[in-house]
Amino acid sequence: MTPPPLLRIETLSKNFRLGSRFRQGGVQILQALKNVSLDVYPGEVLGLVGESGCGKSTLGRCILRLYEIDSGRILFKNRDISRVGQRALRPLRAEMQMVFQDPYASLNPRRRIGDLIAEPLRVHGTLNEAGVQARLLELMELVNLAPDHLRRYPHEFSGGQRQRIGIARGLALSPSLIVADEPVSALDVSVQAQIINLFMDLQEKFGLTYVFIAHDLSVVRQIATRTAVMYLGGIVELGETDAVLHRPAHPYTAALISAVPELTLDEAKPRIMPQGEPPSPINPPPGCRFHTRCPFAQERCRAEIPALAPGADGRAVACHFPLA
Amino acid sequence: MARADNHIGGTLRLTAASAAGTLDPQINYTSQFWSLLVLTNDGLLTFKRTSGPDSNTLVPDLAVAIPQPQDGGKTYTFTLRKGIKFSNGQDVTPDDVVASFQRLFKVSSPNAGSWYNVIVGADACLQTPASCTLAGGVVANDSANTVTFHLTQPDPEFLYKLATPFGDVLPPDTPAHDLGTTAAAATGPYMITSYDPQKQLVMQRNPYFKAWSQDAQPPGYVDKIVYNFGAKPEDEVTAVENGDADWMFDAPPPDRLAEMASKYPKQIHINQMLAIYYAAMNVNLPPFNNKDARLAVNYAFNRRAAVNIYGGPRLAVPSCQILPPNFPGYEPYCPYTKTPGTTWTAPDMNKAMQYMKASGQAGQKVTVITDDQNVNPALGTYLVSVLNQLGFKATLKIISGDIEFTYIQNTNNHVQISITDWYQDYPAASDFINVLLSCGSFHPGSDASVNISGFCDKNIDAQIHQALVTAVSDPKAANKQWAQLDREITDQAPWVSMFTPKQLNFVSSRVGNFTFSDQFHLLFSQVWVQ
Amino acid sequence: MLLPVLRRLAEMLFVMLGISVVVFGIFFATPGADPAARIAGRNATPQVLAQVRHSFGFDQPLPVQYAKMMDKLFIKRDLTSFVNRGQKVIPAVIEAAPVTLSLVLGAAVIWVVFGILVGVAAAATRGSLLDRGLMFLSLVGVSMPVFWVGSVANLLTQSRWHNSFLFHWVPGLGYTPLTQDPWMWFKGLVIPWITLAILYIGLYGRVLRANLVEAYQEDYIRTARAKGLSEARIMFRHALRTSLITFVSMFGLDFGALVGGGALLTEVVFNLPGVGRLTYEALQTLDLPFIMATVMYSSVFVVFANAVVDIAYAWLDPRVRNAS
Amino acid sequence: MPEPASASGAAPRAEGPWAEAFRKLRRDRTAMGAVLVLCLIVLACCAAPLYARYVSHTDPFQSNPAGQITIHGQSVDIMQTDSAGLGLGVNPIGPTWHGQYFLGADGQGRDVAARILYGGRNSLIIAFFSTIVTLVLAALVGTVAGFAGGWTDIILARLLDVLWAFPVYLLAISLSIVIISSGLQIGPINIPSNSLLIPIAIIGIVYVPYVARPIRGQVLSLSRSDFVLAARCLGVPGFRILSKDILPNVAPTLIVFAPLMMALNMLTESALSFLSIGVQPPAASWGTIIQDGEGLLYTQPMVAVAPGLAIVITVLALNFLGDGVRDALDPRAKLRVRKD
Repeated sequence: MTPPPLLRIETLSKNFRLGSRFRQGGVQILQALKNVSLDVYPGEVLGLVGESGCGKSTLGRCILRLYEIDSGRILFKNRDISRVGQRALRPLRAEMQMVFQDPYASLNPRRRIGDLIAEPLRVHGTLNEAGVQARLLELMELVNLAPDHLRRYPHEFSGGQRQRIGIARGLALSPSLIVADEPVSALDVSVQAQIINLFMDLQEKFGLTYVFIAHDLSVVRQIATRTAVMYLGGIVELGETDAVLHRPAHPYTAALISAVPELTLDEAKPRIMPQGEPPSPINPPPGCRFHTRCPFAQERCRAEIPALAPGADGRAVACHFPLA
Repeated sequence: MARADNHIGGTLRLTAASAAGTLDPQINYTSQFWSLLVLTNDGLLTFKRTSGPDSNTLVPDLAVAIPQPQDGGKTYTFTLRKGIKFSNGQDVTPDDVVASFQRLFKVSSPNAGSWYNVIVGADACLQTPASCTLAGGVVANDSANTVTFHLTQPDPEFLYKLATPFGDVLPPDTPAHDLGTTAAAATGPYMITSYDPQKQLVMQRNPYFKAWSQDAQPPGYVDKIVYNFGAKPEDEVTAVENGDADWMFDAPPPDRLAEMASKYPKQIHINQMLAIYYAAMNVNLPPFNNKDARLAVNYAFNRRAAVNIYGGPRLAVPSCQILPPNFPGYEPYCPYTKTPGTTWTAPDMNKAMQYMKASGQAGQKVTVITDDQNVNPALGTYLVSVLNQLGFKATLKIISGDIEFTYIQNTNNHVQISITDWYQDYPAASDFINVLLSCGSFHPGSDASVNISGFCDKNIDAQIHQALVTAVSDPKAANKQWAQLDREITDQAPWVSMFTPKQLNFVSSRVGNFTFSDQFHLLFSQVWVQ
Repeated sequence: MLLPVLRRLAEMLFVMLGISVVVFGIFFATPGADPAARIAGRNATPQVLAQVRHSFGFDQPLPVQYAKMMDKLFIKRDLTSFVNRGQKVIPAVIEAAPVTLSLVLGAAVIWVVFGILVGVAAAATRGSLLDRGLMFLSLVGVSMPVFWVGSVANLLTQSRWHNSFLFHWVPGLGYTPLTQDPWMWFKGLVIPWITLAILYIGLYGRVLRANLVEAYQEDYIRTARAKGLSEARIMFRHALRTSLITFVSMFGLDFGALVGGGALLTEVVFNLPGVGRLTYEALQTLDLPFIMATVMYSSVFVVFANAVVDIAYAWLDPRVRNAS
Repeated sequence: MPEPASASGAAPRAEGPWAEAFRKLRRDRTAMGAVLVLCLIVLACCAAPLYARYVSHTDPFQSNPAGQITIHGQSVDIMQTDSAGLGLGVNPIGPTWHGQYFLGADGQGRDVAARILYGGRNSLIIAFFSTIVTLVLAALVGTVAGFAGGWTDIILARLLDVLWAFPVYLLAISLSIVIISSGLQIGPINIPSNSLLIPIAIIGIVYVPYVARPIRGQVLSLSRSDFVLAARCLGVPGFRILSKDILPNVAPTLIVFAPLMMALNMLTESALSFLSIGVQPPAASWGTIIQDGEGLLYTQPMVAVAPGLAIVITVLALNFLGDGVRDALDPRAKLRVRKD
C-alpha cells in the first residue's frame, strides 16, 4: 500500500506569452507544460529528466509557485496551493525549498554569505539573533563549509562551494520538500559527485523529499528512486529509476539512454537515435509530440495523443507502441 | 526748404534685432513702427516733419487746415484736401474718415477706450464693436468735403490724438480685423510691399503719391527702404561701421560705444528723448505704502550710477521728477539730492537713512521686477543693491520683456517695485501725469492698469481734471498747473525717477540730411544716401 | 513591415500629444502670459482687453483652446503668432529649418571625420603619449560650455584678431542662404561648425577608442593577427567596422536632437536664425503658437531619429539581424 | 571533506565589492588628481567671504557704478567714462593685478574675482544637488517601473519617453521661464523665483529620463535574475527584495553616473544662467558672470573668459573622476550621458 503523496500535481498546464501585440509577429503562446500529473511521495527522490526546453525547470518552478499556473492543481500535504496568494504562501515556503542550477547567478554578489543564508531565518522570524547565529554555524557544518566563510562574498568561492551555500540556504528553514533544479549541471564532474553525495547525506539525515531535475540520466541514476522523463511539456514515462533506465518503454527514453555511453555499455540494447531537431514548443506537432523524431512512428501517432497509461512494474508510459 | 534733387534715389537699409509686430496703423503701438507708418499713412493732422522743438507742432495733413474748436471745444470740423489718392487708386473721401474711426473700434485699437472714448457714440462702439457706427460722433459731408467730430466733453488733446497713426485714414474696404503682416493701402510717399517679421520689411514709392504739404508729408529722397530684422545689436554696430546698413534701431551695446565714438564720431547723432526711466513703487503694498520708505529710496538712489549704467552722462540726464526736459509744463525740480533745488547732484544717504529709520520698514522683503531688455536688468540689479543698503531684504526678478509691462500693472501679481519707462505719445503733460498717475488709469486686478504705482490721490486727481479743463482754453495756464502737479506728485514720491534718456543714432557714413523729430524720431523719408 | 511603421507612428503621435499638452499647460500656468493683454496693447482699457480676449477665443475653456490650436497647427495649417500677428507659424519653421540643417550637417562632417581620426589614432597608439594627449583634449572638448566656446570664438574672430590675417575673412555674425551666396554661406558657418563640433569630436573620439580597444581583445581580431594580417588592415577591415555600429547609432540620435533644435545655444551665440533660436525667441516672448510648432517639430525629429537608428542598428549588426 | 576555499586563498581578509572599488579608485592617479583639484575649488569657493573681506575689500553683491578705488595712491573711477572721444560709454576698470579688482570690475562695478568665488558656490551647489535630485528620482522611477511591471511600468515608461523626446534645453528653458516668472507655489510652501531650489529642481528633473531608463532596464533584468527568484522562493517580501537585493546592485550604476551627471549639470546650469533663466541676480553663478561679461566682451573680455575657465576646469575634473569611478566600480558599464 502506498502512503499519501506529499505533493500531488493534477493536469497542470503552463503557457508563456511571447512578444507583444504591438510588435512584429504579435503575441505567441509557448506551451511549456500541458496536462502534467505527478505524485511525489514522502522520503523519495523523484528524478525529472529531459532535454533542455522540455519544461522540467518550469515544472519545478510551478511546484514552488514561482510561476503562476494556467490550469490544474497542486496539492501539498493534501492542501491545494495552486491559487494561494503570495502572502499566504509565505508560511509554506518553510516547508518547500529550491536549490538553483546556477550557483553564480543565484547568490546576490553584493551580500555576505552569512547574510544570504540567514535571510530566510530573518524573514520568517522564528529565531532571535543569537538563534540565527547558532543556526548559521549548524548549517555551515552540515554543508561542510568553514564558519569564517560567513563573512565573505560569493565571488570569493568556487562553484562547488557556492552550491553548498545554496543548499545551506535551502535547508535553513528545515523544509520537507526540496526541488533541486539541475543543481550540479554547472559544476565540474569531480565536484558533481561531492554535491550529489551531500544531497544524499542530507536526505538520509533529515528524511527529505527531493524533486531532482537533471538533463543527464547518469546523475539521476545515482540519486533518484523514481524517474519521470519529460518531452515537450509532458511526461512520457514515469517509473522506478532502475526499471526506466534498464528497460525503457518510451522510444524517447530509449533515445536518451542511448546518448549516455556509460549506461549503454553494460547491456547490449538497441541504440535509438532521435531524428532531427526537437520541434518548437510554440508550434508543437499534433498527435504524439515525439512522432516527428520517433523511428517507430506510425499513422496513429500523428493523429492521436497517447495518454500516460500505467504499464508493467508500476510504470506509466505515454506511447501507442511502447518498447517494453 | 528746397528739395535737394541730386540726393534723390538709392536704397536706405535699416536694421533691428526684431520686428515690432503688426502693420495695422490702428493697432500697432510701437515707436519702432510708427516711424515707418508715418511714411505710408496719413491722418487729418500730423506733427511737423522736421528736427528740433518745431517737430512738436501740429500741422494739417489730409485736412486743409487745423479747425478752430466750436461748441466750447466739443465740435471740430475738418475740410479735406482734394486729389489725394490711396495707393490702390481710390480717392480719399470724408466717408473714408468715418469708416476709419469706426474701424478703430471694430479692431479693438489699444487706445480706443482711453483716447477716443470722448467721441459721441464711442460708448456703444466699445460695448459692441462689430456694429460700431459712431452715429452723431463722426459725420461726413460729401458735398462740402468735410468731416465733423462731436465730442461728449471738451478734450484739449483730441487733435494730438488725431495726429498719431491711430488716427490714420484708411480705405473703407480695409478688413475689420488686425491686418497683421499685410499693409493697409498707403497715402504717403512710400508703401510697404513685403513684410516677414523674422526677416525683412520692404518699402517702395507709392505711385499715387503727389506731394501736398512739405510740413505734413514731404516726399522722400530714397527710392526704397529695406528693414532687416534678426541681427544682434553688436552685429548691427558692425554692419553700420562697415557700411552694410545705414541705421540701427537698437541701442548699441555699451562696450562698443568707445570704439564707435573714437572711430566714427561723425556718424553719431545724440538726440534728446521725451521719456523717463523710473522705478514705480506700489503705494498700496508694504513697504512702499509708507511714504517715508519711498522718500528714503529717492534720497539714496544715485542717479549718476543709473546714468553710468545707461551709457554715461552724454546719453542720459539725471531726473527726480515726472516730466522730461523740454516738455510742455516742464519746470526743473529735484528735492531728492544733497542740495535740493532744480538739478540732481549727489545722493543724500544721511537723509535717506533718517527716513528709513522713521519708516520702520527695515528688514522688509522687497522684490524688484524688471524686464530682460537692454539695460533694465542692470538698473534692477543696481536698485536691489540700493534697497539692501537701506536695510531692505531685496531681490531681483527678471521677466520676459513681452510680459513684464502687463505683469507689473496687474495688482494680482503684488508687485512692490518695478523698473519701467514711458515715452510720450504726443506733447502734452497729461500724457505723463494724467495717463500714469491719475485714479482713472488705476484698475485693480487688470493687466491694463498703466498707473503702476496705484497712485490715487483725491486732491491731486481734482487738480488734474482742473488742468485738463484749463488746457482746452488756455494751454499756457494749464502748463503752469501741470508744473505744479509735477512738483506735488514728485513730493509724494510714487516713483524713483532715474533719468531721461537720449537716443544715440548711429548711421553709416553715406547718410545725409539727418532729420530727427521728437515725435517720430529719424524721418526716413528725409534721409539721403547719395 | 507595416506593423513596425504603424507602431512608430503611434509612438510619435503619443509623444507629440504628451509634449503638446505639457507645453500648453506650462504656458497657461505662467502669470502674465495672457496673450490678450499683449495683443490689446500698453494703454488698453479693461473693456478693450475683454473684447480682444473674446475675439481671440481666450475666454474659452482650455481644452477647447487646445483643440482649436491643434486644429490650426495640423489640419488647417494656418496658425499665426501671438506676437507678430498675421505671421504664419509653419512657413517660419520651414524657413528656419535649412539654417539649422546647414549648421548641423557641416558640424557633423567635421565631428565624424575628426572623431574617427582621434579615436583611431588613440586606439592605434594606445598607452602612448599621443593617446593620452588626445584623450585629454577630448575630455577638455566635452567639458567646455558650448556658448562659452562660441563667445570666445566671437571675441577672437570678430574683435581681437579680426584684423589679423587669421580671421579677416570671417564675416559678421548671421546667416547667408546657400542659394544666395555659397561662398558667404560657407565663410559664415565655419566658426559655428567648429564650435558645435568640438564637443562631439571629444565624445565620439573617446567612445570609438574604447570600442576599438575592446574589439582588439575579441577572438576574431586575435585570429586575424595570428594570420599575420597587417595592423592597419586589422584596424580598418575588422576592428573599426564593428566599432562603427555604436558610432552610427550615437550619430543618429545626436543628429536628430540637434536638427530638432538642440543646437539652440550655438544658434543663439552666433545669431543663426535656425529652429533653435526661433524656439528660444518664442520662449522669451512667450509666443505660444511658435513654441508649440517648434517643439512639435523637434519631437518629430527626435522620435524619427530613434526609429532610423533602430532600423540601422538592426541592419548593421549581424547579431540583431540574425536573431529576428 | 571541505573543499579548499581556493578563490579566497589570496585575500586573507574578506573584501566586499565596495571596499575593492574604493581601493582601486585610490590607486587611480588621474582620479585622485581630479579629487584634489575639486577639493581645491570647493575650498576656494568656501573661502569666498574671506577673500572678499581681506583681499579685495569689496562686497561683490553691492553695485558700485559710481565708486572709486585707490591704486598707487591715486583715486581711480571704477566705471571709467571714455575720455578720448565723445565721452560715450562707461567702461568698468580692467584687471588691476592687485588684491582689489584683481580681475577687474563688471558692468555694475563689482569685483569679478570675488564674484567668481561666490558664483562658484552657487554653481557647485546647484550641480551637486541637482545630481542628487536626478539620481534619487531616477532610482525611484526606474526601480518602481522595473520592479512593479504591468501598468505602472507602462505608464512610467511612456512618461519617460515623452520627456526623452523633448530636447533637454528646450524643456529646461521652458520650465525655467515659467517658474522664474512666477515662483513656485506648492501647497503652503512658497519658493521665490530667486531661490536656488528652482534651477536645482529643473536641472534635476530634465535629466531623469536619461538615468531612469537604464536603471529601469537594469532593475528589469535584476528582477528576473536567479537570485531574486531565489529570494522570492525563500518567502522574502517584495519590499525587502527591493531594498536588499535590487537597490544594492543598482547603486554602483548610480554612483558611476554621479560625477558625470554633476559635470553635465554644471554645464546645464551655466547655459541656463547664460540665458538669464538660471541663477537670478544679484546672486551669481559662473554662468551669470559669463552672461555679464558678454556685454563687455569687446572691452573687458576677462569678465567672460575667467568664469568659463573655472567651469572647464571643474567639469574636466568631474569627468576624470567619473572615468575613475567607472573603472573602479563597473569597468564594463558603457555609460553615456546624452548632451545636446
